[in-house]
Amino acid sequence: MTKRHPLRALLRQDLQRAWQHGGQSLLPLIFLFAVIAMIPLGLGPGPNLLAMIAPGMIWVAALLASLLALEGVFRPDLDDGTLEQWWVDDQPVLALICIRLGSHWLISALPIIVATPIAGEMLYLPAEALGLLMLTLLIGTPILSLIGALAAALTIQARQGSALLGLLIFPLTVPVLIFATGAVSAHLDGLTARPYVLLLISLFVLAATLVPLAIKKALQLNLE
Amino acid sequence: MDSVIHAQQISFHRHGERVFVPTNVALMPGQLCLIRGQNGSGKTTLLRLLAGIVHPSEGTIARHGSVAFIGHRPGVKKDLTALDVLKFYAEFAGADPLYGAMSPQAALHAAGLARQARQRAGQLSAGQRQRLGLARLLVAPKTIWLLDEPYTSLDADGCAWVDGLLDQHLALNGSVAVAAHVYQPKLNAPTDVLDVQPGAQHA
Amino acid sequence: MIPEFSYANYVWSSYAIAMAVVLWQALGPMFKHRRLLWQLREDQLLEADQGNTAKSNHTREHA
Amino acid sequence: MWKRLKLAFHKLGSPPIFYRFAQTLIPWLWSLTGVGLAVGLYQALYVVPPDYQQGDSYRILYVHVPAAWQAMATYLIMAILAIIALVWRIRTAEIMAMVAAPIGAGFTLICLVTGAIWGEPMWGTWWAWDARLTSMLILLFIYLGIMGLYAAFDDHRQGAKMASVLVLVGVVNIPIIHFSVDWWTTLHQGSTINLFGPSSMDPTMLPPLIWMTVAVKFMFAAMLLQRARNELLAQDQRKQWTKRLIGDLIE
Repeated sequence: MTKRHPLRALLRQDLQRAWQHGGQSLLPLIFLFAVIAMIPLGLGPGPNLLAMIAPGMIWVAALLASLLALEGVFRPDLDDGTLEQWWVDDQPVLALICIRLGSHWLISALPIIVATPIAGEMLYLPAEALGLLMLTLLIGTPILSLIGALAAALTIQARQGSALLGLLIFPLTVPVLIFATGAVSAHLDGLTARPYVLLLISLFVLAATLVPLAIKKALQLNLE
Repeated sequence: MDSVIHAQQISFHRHGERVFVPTNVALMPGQLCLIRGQNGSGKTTLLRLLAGIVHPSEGTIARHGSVAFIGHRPGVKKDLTALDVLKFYAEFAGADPLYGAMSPQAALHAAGLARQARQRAGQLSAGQRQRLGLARLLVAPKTIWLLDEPYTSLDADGCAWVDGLLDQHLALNGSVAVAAHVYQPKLNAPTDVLDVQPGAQHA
Repeated sequence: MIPEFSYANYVWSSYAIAMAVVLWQALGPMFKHRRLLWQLREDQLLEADQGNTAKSNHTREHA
Repeated sequence: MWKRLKLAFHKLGSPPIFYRFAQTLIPWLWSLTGVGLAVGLYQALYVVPPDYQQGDSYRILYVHVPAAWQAMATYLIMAILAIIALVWRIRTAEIMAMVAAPIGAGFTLICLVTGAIWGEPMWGTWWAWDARLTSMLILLFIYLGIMGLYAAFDDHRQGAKMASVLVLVGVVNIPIIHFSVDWWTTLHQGSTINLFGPSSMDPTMLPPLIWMTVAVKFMFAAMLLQRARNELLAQDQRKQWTKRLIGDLIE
């Protein structure tokens, strides 16, 4: 084995470790359902009210759940000395960061998207909104992963980093939340959701081009 | 022969102050450079500069050849088995075609960890983890080895094993820079000594 | 002297709050600056003092 | 020209020179602020007549609007300083970027509170999810995040660099947030009464606004230099130049 495949190696390792951790990797999903279950308990089980707020609530729960897995994105790698290896011998750092973000999304966000029908059922989400809600999650959660990973990279060495994470992330994710839930409610009102989805896609493109650069800079500052 | 690493008057500034006095490094093929200095004199920073992990605040570095860097923290994921750690590095870093790469199993054997192959790295002792980190040099060999305190937590056997590794690599015209402050490597090859001076205040 | 505004309470309270925030933002750093200088001066005097006593101890030992 | 500018830049980057520069400039800036505020407040409270629709409550605009402008301008200035700090690693720029955040947060707070007070007689409620108020609230959170991140590092310079990266991410994000919140309010409220818009401002109402805005700019500059001077002094307690400075003060 002489040729190197750093991207493949990292992806394989990330997935392998997630698999080994088993239940721990599913914590965000469990947390999501815990939040979903709290909502009727707080607001009463009336189907009309729940159906009305279901899309927004599922999105807010997904946002909160995405916070949980962030501790593990870069910090363990910095602590055990594997992160600095990314910078040795002309490794493609930016691509490695993208791989890490991708595997993080696969592990923490994809299960949530897959489980949305169940969450929707628990909140009486109208059936015609489900597909669109899942689509917005599919486009929107990668943006959450990007912003979240940046905040994680910035707070690796900070005191009480995890408490800061929320404060850093929430203001930046406002547009995602607005466009995603806007799409669903426009659809339920009988309007077209197209502009919202397109805006969400352009947000994703913007975030995907700029945020990895910022993450690289932040990680580099951590290594100094 | 040309040097594989040629650094001219490099230094690194932290908080506006030099970590160490600007230093020249010329590492030749088949040569070992022993980097000495007190605690906090900047040995680690110098090695990280040579590896390209941080960029020099002043001076220039030219590298000709593939680089392996083993830092303070050996770069071993505690939740992977010893075998998986080496498999990962074989694929992640790849091997320089100039040198023969060992299989992960063979490297574990050479490092004296054959029986620990299926153990999680977190369950290994500090010395065993250090050996595992160094075994990366066998599965993903590179021309230039930059080793930060490789003898840390190793017993006499382990130190001798590292000396052997270094000798073998130097004999193949590889180059090594080692930061060590207690144990001095006992080698056949010529050893060059570089003393790192802690930086003076930068006005 | 004070004009009789309609909505006077709203107008005056918003001006007052704005003024309070501004004063807090202006005076806080001013006091902090004084405190810093004072503290640094004290540190320095203390240091100089220590140097002197150390020296005098030294001479005493020799004597 | 460029070279001279660069030289001046680097000179200002040296802490003792910057400290002395700030020292001499601060009283002047405060005096100018005082003049501007005196004229502006006099005009705003005594000269301009009441509005035929809103009565006197529109006078809140003369603090609300300059504060809102300064809240946004501060972010822009902070972003420019953050770029200078990250690219050229000039320390005084780093410090000024960081101390700009609490000042910006202060103006944002003024804007929010006066907006809420204005809303009470107009909307009949203290808080409305109006687009501008909502964006300002988010801006306040961004400011707090930057301050929090900076404060969470024992190593001030490391903290400043991390927070500078965050500042730059925010600079891309803030227009998007603004736009999205705008969209959101039009979606959920139909058409709101446009209270804060400069829609139909009588020209006689303009001069106090200009005076107040200019006064606030000087105020900001004074506050910025004040805080930067403190931060520099606090960080450099053990450095030669502070010792010399204190030595001069003792004599």
